[in-house]
Order: sequence, then C-alpha cells, then structure tokens
Amino acid sequence: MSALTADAALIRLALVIAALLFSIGIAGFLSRRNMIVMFLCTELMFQGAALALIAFGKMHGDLSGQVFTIFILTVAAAEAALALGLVILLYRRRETLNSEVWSELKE
Amino acid sequence: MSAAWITILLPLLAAAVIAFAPSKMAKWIALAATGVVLAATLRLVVGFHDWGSGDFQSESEALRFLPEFGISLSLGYDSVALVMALLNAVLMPLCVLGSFSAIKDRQREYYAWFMVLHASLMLAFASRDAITFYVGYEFTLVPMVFLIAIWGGPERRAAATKYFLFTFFGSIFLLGSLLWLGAQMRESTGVWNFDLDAMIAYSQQLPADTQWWLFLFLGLGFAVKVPIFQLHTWLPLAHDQAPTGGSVILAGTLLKLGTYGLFRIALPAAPEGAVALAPLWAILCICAIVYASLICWVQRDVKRLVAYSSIGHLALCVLGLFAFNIIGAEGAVYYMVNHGLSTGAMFLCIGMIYERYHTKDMERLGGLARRMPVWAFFFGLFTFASLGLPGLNGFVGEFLCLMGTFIADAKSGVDNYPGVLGPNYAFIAASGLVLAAMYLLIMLGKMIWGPLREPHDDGHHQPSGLSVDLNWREIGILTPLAVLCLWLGLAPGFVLESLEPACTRMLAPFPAIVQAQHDAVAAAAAEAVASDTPAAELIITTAEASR
Amino acid sequence: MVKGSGLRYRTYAPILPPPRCPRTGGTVLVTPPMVPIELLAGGALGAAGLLLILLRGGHTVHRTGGAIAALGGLAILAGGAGLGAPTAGESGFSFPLLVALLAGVMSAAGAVRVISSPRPVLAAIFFVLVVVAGCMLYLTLGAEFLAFALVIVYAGAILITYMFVLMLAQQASGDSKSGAAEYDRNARDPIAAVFVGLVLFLSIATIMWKAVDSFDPATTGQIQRARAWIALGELPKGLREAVESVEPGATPEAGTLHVSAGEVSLQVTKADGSRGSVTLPESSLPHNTQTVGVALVKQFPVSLELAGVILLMAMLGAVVLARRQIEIGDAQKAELHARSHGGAA
Amino acid sequence: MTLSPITSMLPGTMLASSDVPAATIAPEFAWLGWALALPAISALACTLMALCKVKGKLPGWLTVASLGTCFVLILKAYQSMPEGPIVVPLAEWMSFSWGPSDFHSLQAALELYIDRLTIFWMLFVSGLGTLIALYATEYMEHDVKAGYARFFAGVSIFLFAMTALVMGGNLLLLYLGWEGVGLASYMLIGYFFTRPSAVAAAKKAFIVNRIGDLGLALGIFLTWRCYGTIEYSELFQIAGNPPRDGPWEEALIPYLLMLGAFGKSAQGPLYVWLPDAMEGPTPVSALIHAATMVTAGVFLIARCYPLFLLQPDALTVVAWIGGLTAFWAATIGMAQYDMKRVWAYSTISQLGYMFLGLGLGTTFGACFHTFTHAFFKACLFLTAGAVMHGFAGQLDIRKLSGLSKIPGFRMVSWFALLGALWLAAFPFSAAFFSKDEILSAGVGSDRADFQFLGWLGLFTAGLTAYYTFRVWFRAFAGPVHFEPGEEVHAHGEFHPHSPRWAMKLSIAIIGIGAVLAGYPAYEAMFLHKENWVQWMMAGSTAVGGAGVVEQAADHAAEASSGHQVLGMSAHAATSVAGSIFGIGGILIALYLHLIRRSAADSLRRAIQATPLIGWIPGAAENKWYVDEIYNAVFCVPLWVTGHVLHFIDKHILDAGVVDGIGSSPSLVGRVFRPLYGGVLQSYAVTMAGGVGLILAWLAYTWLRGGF
Repeated sequence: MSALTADAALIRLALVIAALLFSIGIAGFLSRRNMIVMFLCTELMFQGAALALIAFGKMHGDLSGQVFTIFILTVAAAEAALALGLVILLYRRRETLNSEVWSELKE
Repeated sequence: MSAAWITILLPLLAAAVIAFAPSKMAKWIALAATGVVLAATLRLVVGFHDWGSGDFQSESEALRFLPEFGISLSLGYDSVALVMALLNAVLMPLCVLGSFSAIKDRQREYYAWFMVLHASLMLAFASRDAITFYVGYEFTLVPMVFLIAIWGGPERRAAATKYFLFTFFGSIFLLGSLLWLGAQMRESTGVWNFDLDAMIAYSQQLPADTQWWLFLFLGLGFAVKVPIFQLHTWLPLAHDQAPTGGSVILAGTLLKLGTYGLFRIALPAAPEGAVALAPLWAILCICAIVYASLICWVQRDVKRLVAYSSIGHLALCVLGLFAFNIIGAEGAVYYMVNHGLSTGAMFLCIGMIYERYHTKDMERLGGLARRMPVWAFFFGLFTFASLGLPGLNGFVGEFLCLMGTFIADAKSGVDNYPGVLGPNYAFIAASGLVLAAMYLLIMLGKMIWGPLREPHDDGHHQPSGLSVDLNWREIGILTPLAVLCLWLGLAPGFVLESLEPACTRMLAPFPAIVQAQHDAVAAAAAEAVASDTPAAELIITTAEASR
Repeated sequence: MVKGSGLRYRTYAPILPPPRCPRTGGTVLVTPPMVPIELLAGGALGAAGLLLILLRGGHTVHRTGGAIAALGGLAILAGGAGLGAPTAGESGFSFPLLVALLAGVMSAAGAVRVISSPRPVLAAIFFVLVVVAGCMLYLTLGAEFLAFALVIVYAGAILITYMFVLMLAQQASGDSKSGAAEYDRNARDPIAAVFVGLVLFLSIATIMWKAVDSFDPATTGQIQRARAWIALGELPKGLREAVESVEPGATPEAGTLHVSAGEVSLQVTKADGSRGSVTLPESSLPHNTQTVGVALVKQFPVSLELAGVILLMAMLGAVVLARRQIEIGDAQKAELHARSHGGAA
Repeated sequence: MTLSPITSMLPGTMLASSDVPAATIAPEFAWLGWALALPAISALACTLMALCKVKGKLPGWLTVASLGTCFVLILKAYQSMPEGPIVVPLAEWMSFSWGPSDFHSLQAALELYIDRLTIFWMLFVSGLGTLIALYATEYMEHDVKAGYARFFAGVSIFLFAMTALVMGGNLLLLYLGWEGVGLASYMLIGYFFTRPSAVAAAKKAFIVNRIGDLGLALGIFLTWRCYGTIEYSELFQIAGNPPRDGPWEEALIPYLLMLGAFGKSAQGPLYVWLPDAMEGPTPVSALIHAATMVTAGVFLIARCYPLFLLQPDALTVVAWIGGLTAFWAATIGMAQYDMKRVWAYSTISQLGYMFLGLGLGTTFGACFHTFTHAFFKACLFLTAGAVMHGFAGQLDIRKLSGLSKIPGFRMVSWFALLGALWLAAFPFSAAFFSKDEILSAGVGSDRADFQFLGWLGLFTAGLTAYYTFRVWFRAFAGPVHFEPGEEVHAHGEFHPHSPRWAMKLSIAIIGIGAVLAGYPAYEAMFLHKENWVQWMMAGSTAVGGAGVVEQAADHAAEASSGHQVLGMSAHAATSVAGSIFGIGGILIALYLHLIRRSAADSLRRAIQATPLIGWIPGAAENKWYVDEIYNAVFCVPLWVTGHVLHFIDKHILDAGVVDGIGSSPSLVGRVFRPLYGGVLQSYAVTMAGGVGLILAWLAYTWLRGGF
C-alpha cells in the first residue's frame, strides 16, 4: 500500500516538475534574446512535455507515453539540427545572435 | 409627389447636381434649391389643416422599405415639427447667401455638403418613424463634420473630431434605447413596429422604473445635442471653428434637434421617468444658465461668446420643457425658433465681420458703429433680441419659459398642470436675465461702441473685396431675420395658437403622473410625520437641506 | 411649514430611481478555481525569484535573492507534490521518491540557470544537468530505456551540436572576451515572460495535479502487469526462455497465453510431445526495454518509419542550409591555390 | 366725489373712502391707439433715415410732429373720457387658456387701460416730450451729419415705450414699456458712443435697470400666481380677495414690484446709474432722466397701489427707502461741481420725496410732486443744456461765473433761477406745496418712524435749497468769468453762442408750465376748490383698491391723523418749517457762494483740518465711494468667478475630462504596442499568453465540473 501511495506521490512530483520545466522554458524563450539560448529553452519545454508523457504513461500503466517520448526525442534532434543551421545562417547575415535585430515581421 | 418629399429629395438631387456642376454654378444651384425648399415648406404650412388637433398630418404614403422590421419612411408633421422645418427652410437660403463670399475654395463640395445637411435635417423633422428620425438626426453629423473639418478655422480638425465623437456618443444611447423599445414592443405585440406614435403609446404603459431608465438613456442621447451642462464642451469649439454657414445651422437648427427630440420622443415616451428626473434636469439647466453667462462675461472671442450664450439660452428652453405645463412647453418651442433666428443672425453678423477683418477678437475689434453703422444696427438689434427685450422675439419665449417654470409646482395656479419645479427654480433661472444683459452689453460695448479699433494688418484695405459697410447682399440676408424678430416679438399670437394643440397632446400624460406623485409623497410625509419614525427626520432634514 | 417641507422634499427625492428598480450589478458571485495552495504559493514565490533573477541580469544581490526565492518556491512545489501524498497513508515515503525529489529539484534549478545564465555556454552546460536530472526521474518512473536514450541523444548529440554552434558564433563575434554580450546580459521584458510562464504553469500543473487524484494504483498495477504479459506473448524468444525456465524442453504454442488476474498460463507441448499448460512466474515478466520495443514495432511501426523520415529530412535540410552558407573569400582561395601548388612543387 | 380741501389733505380719509371702480370696455376709444402708434411709426422712420444716412433735420421735425399729435390726442382723451376707468382693446398679444377658470388662462393683450392717473401721466409725458424734442431739434443741430436721426429714433422709441408703460392695460405691456424705456435710455446715454465713459454709463444704466426689471418680472409672475390675471381691469377688482396661493407669495408681490420701481427711479441701492446717465445729451437728461422715465417707478407703485395697501409693511419700506435716498443724494449733491451732476442728484433726491409720499400713503402728494418736479427739473436741465451748448460743453461751476450778465444768457439765467427757486421749494412755489403734501403726512403721523422721516425730509429740503443755490450763485451770479469746455471747435477767441428761438421757446414754455404747475395748489388754498391733481388721482388705482379699505384705513390712520404739531396743524407746521429750512439754506448759499466765495473754500479747509470729520468733503465729492464699493463687492467677484469657471471649463472639463476620455483608447494601445514591434518573441508572448489564458479557462471550467 505504502509503495502505491509512494507511486502516486512520485507521479505527481514528476508532473509538477514537468509543468515547471515547460513554464520555465516558455519564460526563457520569451525573455532571452540569444537565439541559441532560445532554442535551448525550446528543448527545455520538450523536456517538460516528455517528462509529463512518461509520468502519465506510468499512471495509466501503458507504454504509448514512452513511445511518444521517443518520437519527441527524434523531433527534438531534427529541430536542433535545422534550427541551429538556421541560427548559423542568420548569424552570418547580421554578425550577432540577438534575436531582436530580426524584426522584419513588423507590418 | 407631396411637398414634404420635395423638401427632402430636392436637396439631395441638388447635391448630386452640384457635385458635377462647374464650380461657378455651385452656389447658385444651392441657392435655387434652398429657395424651392422654402417654397415647398411654405406650401406645407398653407396646406396644413390640423392646426386644431395636435395630431400628425400625414404628408406621404408610408414607404415601407424594411417591412419585416416595421421600419417605414413615412413623413408627417404636427405644428411643432412644421415650425421647426420652416425655421430650417428659412435659415438655409440665408446661410447659402452668407457663404457666397466667405467660401472661396472647394465650393462644389461645400454646397453639396450643405444640401445633404439640409436634406437630413428636413428628414429628421418630418419623419414619423423612430428609425428614420434617427437616420436624419444622425446623418446631420456627416456633412457637419466635413463642413467644420474642411472649411473651418485653425483648430478645425480637433473641433470636428470632438464634435463627431461627442455627439455620436450621445446618439448611441439614443439608438440603443430606441431599439430596446422596439424589441420590447415586438415581444409584447409580436411584430416589429417603429412608428413613433405606436412606440410612445406602448412605452407609456411601461412600469415606472423601466421608464426611469428609458428616460435616462433617451435623455442622455438628446442632452449631448442640446447640449446640457457638463456635456457642452464640444459646442464652443465647434461653433468657434465652423465656417459661418455651419455655425448658423449648428446654432439655428442642429441644437434644436436635441430639444425637439426631447419634446417629440423622450418626454412623451417616458413621462414617469421625465417627472422623476425633472428636478435633476432643472438643476443642471440652472447651473448652465449661470455658468455659461459667467463664462461669456470673460470671453475675448465674440463667436465663442455667442456659442456659450446659446448654451445658457437652450438651458432655459429645456427648463421650460420640464415645467410640464402648457406655458412652459409652448414657450420652449417658441424659444427654439427665436434662438434659431437671433443666434443664427448673430453668427451671420460675426461672419461678415470676420470676412472683413479676419479676427473675432474683441480686444482687437471695436467701435465698429463708426465704420459700419448698418452692420452695427443689425448686430445691436439681434443682440437685444437675444437678451430678451420685450417687443423682440427673444422675450416671448424667455418670459413663457420662466413663467412656466415659476408656476410649475403642486400648489401653482395651473391646477390641471401641476409640475415638479416651482418658484425656487424660476428665481435662480431668472437671474439669467441680468447676467445675459451684462455679457451681451459688454460685447456690444466692445464691438460697436467706443473708439474705433481695427486690426492693423488688414484694417483698411479689404482683402475680401467687400465694401466697408454691409453690401446689399448682406443687408438682404439680415433684413428678413430682423423682420422676423420684430414680427415674432410683437405678434406671437398666431404661432402660439398653432403650437398649442401639439403641446397639449405632448403634455397629455403628465398631469396625472405628477399629481399621483404629489399625493404619494404628501401621504408619505404625513404619515411619517404623524409617527415619528426615522423617515420623519429624513423628510424634515431633506426639507431643511432643500430650503 | 410642514406642507412646504413635504413639497420641497418631493422635488428632490425622485431624482433617485424608484424603489422598484431592478438591482443592477448583482452578478453571480464567482467561486475561484481551487488551485492547490502549494502550487499557488510555490509558483508565486518561484516566479518572483525568477523575475528577480531575470530583471537585472548580472546584479549579484538580485541574483542571490532571486535564487533563494526560486529555490524556496521550488522546495514548496516539490515538497507539496512529493510528500503531501494524496492518500496520506502510514508513510508515503520511499527511496525512489527521495531520488525523485532530488532529481526534480536539480532539474528545475538547472532549468532556471539555463534561462538565467548570461553566458550561453553555461546555459548549455546547465541544460546537460537538466537532462541528467530528467534521466534520474525517468528511472524512478520505471522508464529505463528512455532514461538512457535521453542521456545519449541529448547529452551526446544535441548538446554537442549546440556547443559547436556556440563556439562558431561566440568566437566569431568577440563576445567571449568581454564577458557576455549585452543581449545576453539583460533579458527582454521579463515581467511579461514570467507572467505568461506562471499562468501556464498554474493552469497546467493544476490540471495535472487534479488528474493524479483519479490515480488508482492497484488497478493500474494490474493493467501494467497484464500489458507486460501480453507483450511477452509477442516475444517468441522471450516466451521460449520463460517456458524453458519453468519446464525445460517445452515449446510454447503460439497465441495460447492466457492472462488472468491470478496467474499467467499458456499451452505448451512438452519435450515428450504431450500438451499441457504452464504457469509463468513473476520473474519472467519482461522488462521495460522489451515492452517498449514491442510497442514500437508492433503497435506503432508506421510512426517509427515516420520518425526515421523526419530525421532524414532534417539531415538533408541541415546539409542544405550549411552548404549554402560556405562562401570562401578570394584571399582564402588564393591561399589554398598557392598551398596546393606548393604541395606540388 | 367731492372732498373739502382740508380733508383732502388727509390721505387716510381718501383711502378709506375710495375704491377702484370697475372698468368698462370702450372700443370706441380705439383712436387712442394712435398715441401708441405714432411714436412707433416715427421711431421706425427715424431708424430707416439713420440707416439711409439722411442729412437734414427731417427726423427731428417728424418726431416733434408725431409727439405733438400724441399730446393733442391725450388732451382730447382728457376732455372726452368718462368718469371711471376704461379698457380699450387693440390687438391680441399673448393669450393662453387651458381650462375653465381664470387660473387656467394667461391673457396679455395689446390693450389700453385709461383712467385719470393714466391721462395725468400722459399729459406731462407727451407734453414735455414734445417740447423737449423741439428743443433738441436745435440743440442737436451740430451733429446733423452724424447721429441726428439716431437721436430722434431714440426719443421716439422712448415715447413709444413710455406710452405703452403708462397706458398699457396689463402688467406685461407695462413690462414691455419698462424695458423699452430702458433700451431708449441705453441708446441715448450712449449717444456719444466714441466716449468710453458714455458707453460705460449706458451699460451701467441698462444693467442696473435690468436688476430692477428682474424684480418686476418675478412680481408679475407672482401676481399671476396669486390672482390668476395680470390685467388691471380684473386685477384691482379681485385684489384683496383671499389669494389662491400661499401667504408668502402674496406678501412678496409688492416687494418685487418695489424692486422694479427702485431700479427705474434710481432709489435706494439702485440709484447709482442716474448720475452717470448725464453722459447723454442734455435734452435726454431733461426728458428721460429728470421729467418722465425716472418717474415710471412712482407710476408703477401708484398704479399697483391696491397691491401695496395689502401689505402696509411694504409701504413702510418704500417710505424709508425714499426718505433715506432723498437725504443721501442731497448730501452728495452738495459736493458736486458739475452742474448736470448736481441736478442729477437733486433728481434722485426729489424722487426720494415722491417715494416717501407713496410710502406715507399720500399718493396724491407723490403724484403732485412728480408733476411739479417734471416741469422745474426739465427747466433746470434745459437751461443747463443751454449753457453747455453755449460754452462748448462747459458745466463746471468753478469755471463758470456771472452768466446772467452775459448778453444772450440773461433769459436762460432767469429761468434757471426760477427752476432753482422751485427746486428749493421756495415758499408758495409749486414744489413748496407738493413737497408740503408729502412732509406733512410724515410730520403729522402718529408713528415715530414716519415723524422722523418727515423731519428728515424737512432737513433735506434745507440741504436742497443750499446746493441748488450754490450752483446758481456760482454759475449765474457774481463776476463774469468763463472757460470754454473741451468741445471748442473755433480757434482763437472763444465766443459763447447764445441759444436761438427753439431752445428759448421750449425753455420759456416749460418755465411757465412750472409756474402753472402750482395752480391747483393755489386753487385749493385760496379758492378752496378741489385740487385738480387730487381730482385726477381720485377714482384711479392710485388711491386704493377694492376690499383693502380696512387694511388701508389703519395704515392711513396711523400715517396721518392730522394731530397738532408745534401747536398748529401738521400742514401749517410743515409749511413754516419748510420755508424756514429752505430760506435758511438759500441764505447760507448766498453767503458762501456769492458774497464771500473764499469763505466756502476756507470752511472746506477747516473741515478737512478737523480730525474726525476731515474725510467728509472728499468722500462727498467722490459720492461716498459707492461705485467703488459696488465694484469691489459685486463686479469683481463675479468677474473673477467667470475667469475661474472659464479655466475650469477649458482646461479641466474639456482638456482634462473630455479629452482624457477621448484619448483613453490610444493609451491602451500604447500599452500593447511593444508586443507588435516585429520581434519574434513579442508575438510569442502574445501567443503563449493567449494559450495560457485558454488553458486557465479550460482548467477553470473543468474544475468547476464544466464541459
């Protein structure tokens, strides 16, 4: 019995930590201006999502959570590759990693 | 095709024609159109046969262009509407004439907008359907804003914006309450119907508290237009910045839309609310009278001075409306006409001066009686008309409004028209007589009397190519107004008689309501005093406070 | 004059609406959503700390104060989540929970440092910390395979890429010498950022928190075991070994695995060719890696393929992006040319 | 009714025995409407001429002709009018009716109410109007090119308004005339409109009058409230019936009417406009500000006397105001140097006597004094005008002396002497009798306050005699010496040009009129016939009203129950004391201003030297600083308030509240603008924030068991 309650506590902890990672990631993404760090922050958010998936998988006792986490890893890797390529590209253009110099979205 | 349609459609047609006519022709076309409209309106007056009954005399088949919403374009007049339409029709040609030399650039647009303004005003006065009334009432904004913003003074943009936003703000409440009323009617009767008489007849059945809110919003809508104290700040700026013709119509007819709306819609539609709120309105009006007069006293810009003065005058007019008795009501309507004539005429005079000297500053202008005696004569005449000199038109309306207020209380002489105001209100309001005399005579003293003062930059050579004193065109503009002022002052009988049935009809629901309120309060006071409950002290203290 | 008093009273009173007026403004009182107090307090405290840290980058006092606050908030959260167990039985405490607590705090703190450290390199390194802590959490959650996959993929691959990019960028622009760049030192409107983060955290965490309330350990455990057994059924080799360990020489008959609440049995043909049923012991329950593998290939093969395709695309894309940008100045060209010639000579 | 002269001297009996007879509708008198129409026509004509810049004296003669015709019409009416009052309906003006009873209608028609009081007033109004217009045709000749027509337009408007005021059949017509004469006096005071002082004076006159008019208007409202009518013919019949309205309303009526009267007749606190009104041309001063318009207040109270009799306290107030004003103005008049100003203050003072008479209940005395005063004061002003005309606007009695010795001014001087004697109430002059009427009522009264007022009046008579002859001895007697005023045109030697026939004629006629004005008194005195003026009063509203007899009786009784004063009848006592005071004043003036003029200056210096009263002469010359005080108490505060309100309106209400509300949207926009600067993260902020909010909402609904 105690183990089971321990399980519940564990899951809840993991979930909270997941939410925390995700939110901190968001906050970082919004507040940092270094493009590379911004992508790091997205990775943080991935972490949060993955953790949550695993925790829920544990909670419902099936594996699709973990499987999906694998895909997340994949996507993260791909994303890292592409994004960093882009970052290099952009950096070559403006000689800086400051994301604010790219304001062509302004209408 | 009845004359009523001509008064509305012809100006629109003229506007279209002017828009494509050569610029030289514009003013003449406008003049001709306004003249025809005036003739048509006179035709209406002649053909009007309902002087006896206050009912609307239908002038056209109802053109149901939105039958499923019960919105129909049906024209008709009672004597009040007819008088207002006539006032508008008289003022318009004079304004066009007055703009002949004042407007030099973009003449076609100017006169086209003027015609549109004309049409919308006529529509507002003639329509018997709430929505079409609102359309006319609201559409006056558009041409007026253009007139101010294009041909106005240095601050014209700000003035136009403020005017538009301010009045539009009011109109939203108006439209909202009208639609709400229509929706209520549909709930009860099952069909949409925006016919004014039907709406009024329905809304008089509503419970008192509903009527209270209804009148609050309707009244707010019209109060901005009048304008009522504290909602007035758009007026001086707009008047000051508008071109002469614009100011004349603004003062002469547009402001009257507010009072006319009170008379035509707000008061009859929510009598309970009107009675409940009358003291508030009356207090605001009294404040406006004193406030505006004192502000006029220190004005340097003569046009602003006249603008502020019309705030005070219309406050008196509204006071007469809220007396809820025949004297007050007729006085108010009569006062609308007189204010339109005399204030409009004063704006015309000021415009003539502005064309010559390009300033309205009373510190730089003065003693003009020496240089332009004819103008001085007219200006003095209209000034005395607007300060209510007996024998001139201003007096009749002013006197009747004050008297109506004076006798409007429970124990007044007008037994079958008890009111909720009374001497305490009239005494303060009457102080306006003295204050008006003060600022208007100060204005006269500065403008036409005293040693001659002319701005140095263009004092002697008239850049506008106008004669030193008024030319025949300008005399021709002012003379009819002067004659009307004199005639309406000496022989008001005809107009007053013709107004009486309509006013009686408007006032029909009031006496019972007011009497009921008096009885209720008296009973409450009696029993509260009898049993010394806290309520008794409340009443006593209120009485003390209010005494 | 009483009459007069009544009169004057009348003129003033009716300005107020009649008594029968509908009461306006009496809107229905809104019961606030029941966010767990731990979340509220911890979230708020942590957010405040984070804000302090971010607001004036590089300022020690703020950073330390903020760090303390953030840690406090973190402690509240973790403690509230981990120790305040839903069904607080005898003691909800266990060794994995302890590990998980440590790991959670580690990862969250690391995350904070990632987004707050002025030097990207440090940020990257702290991200490694986050990953490692996450790996520990996975372990406590019984996802061994993923735990190690995570470390390998992230720490091994992705982070290295980051490092390379950083080195490229940083060394190209001489930021590394003069501490951190301006755009690294001060964050852009951190208030909005932290606020948004807080809102998100509160809403997400609340939902999840409540979700755990519906967690029924017993049934979930059984389901998990059942699924594992079924997965074993999908593994011919593992099945054979399991049977071997019980009944040597017996071969299982396909598709006869029968999972019931009590025991797991399946038909086998013994060595002597006689058929019979065997009950499998707990020891032969397949472990996480096996089950995940089964899930991958049996349940989600298409997705697996797709993942591969994605990676391929990403690789191509990266190559394209990178290639386009390699432009060699004339000087370098000449140098290369000379060198080659020199080589020739 | 016939009264023996002695009882006729006692207003009490008059009041008690008389009554306002019911008016008869007499359309056959419609031709009297011309008395109203002719001045109006000539006013319009003169206005048109002014606008068309007609040169020549045509407007003047037109006015004289129309006014003369007016006078003839009045004479005709005087002969042919019946005993009782008549009402002559002319046209509709304002009429409402919304119910059965009186109180359901407001009737104000263009109609005339003719009784003897009306005729009496119209006689001297139109008569003097004609003569003074004649005088003006010559007096104003030097600006035939400038404002001649305008001047006569003003005069005609004045006569029209005055006629409406006096002959009008209801209070509203009276109000019309009331404001009309105000307009006329505004136009005429401001005649020399290039002079700022003239413009200021005109403005002041109109505004101060407007204050009075305010009272009058409210009084009219209240009258209607209480009695349901404002037409004399009905009003005085039902006055005294229990009013349909609360007690305070009815009690207030006479006080409000009184306010109007004080404004128009320059009494009490509202007298300040009259001295400044001397800025106008002299004929105007003579006609409007001495003879006729300023007596409108007296007429109003005499006309509405029944309403006053209902409130005896109101009459007491009138008496006090009148007596005090008489004294006050006399003190100021003693210290002025400008001839016309002295006459102006004497006018205020004499009007004070009239109001005193009204307050003491002897309307007869008041009207008699009005009558005599009209003549001799007009005579004085016209002579002053002749001097002004001859000496280029010079009126300072320090710069004029011995005019009676200058050829061409002898006749003027003697008529000035006549006027002065009359003003000083020299024994057996007309004014002596009329003033006697008033003062005896006070002196012989039982009430101490009335007695005090009587003696104060007698003392004031002495002051009057003094300052009158101060002027005459200074200006007309003594060695010849003069300086021309500022209006001198010709260079070199200045020759005073003497008045020609028109001026002399009108002066002469008016002077003779002044003499004849005393005739009724002589008649009553020696021939023991009824005083003609009293006969004119009798049967008019001026002597009482229906149903007020009993209230009136005791007031009148205590007003004058002719008991013994100083061992003789009140009348004899007053006459003796009056003559003593008058002659004494004249003798003092003779000594100080003719025999030893230096004595006056040394006396003045002596007074100024004495510590306690040293301030008096300067203060008196400065009119006791009343204007300054009014300025500081009323004008300045209002002016400041105006500026404050203007500031509030412009900068707080408009620029603050309105524009603040107007610019709120753009302020909100300014808050969110940075989010859309094109930087990726700012968009991300909005997006994430939106997602966060949606999530929060979802969580909220889910937790509340939603979905």
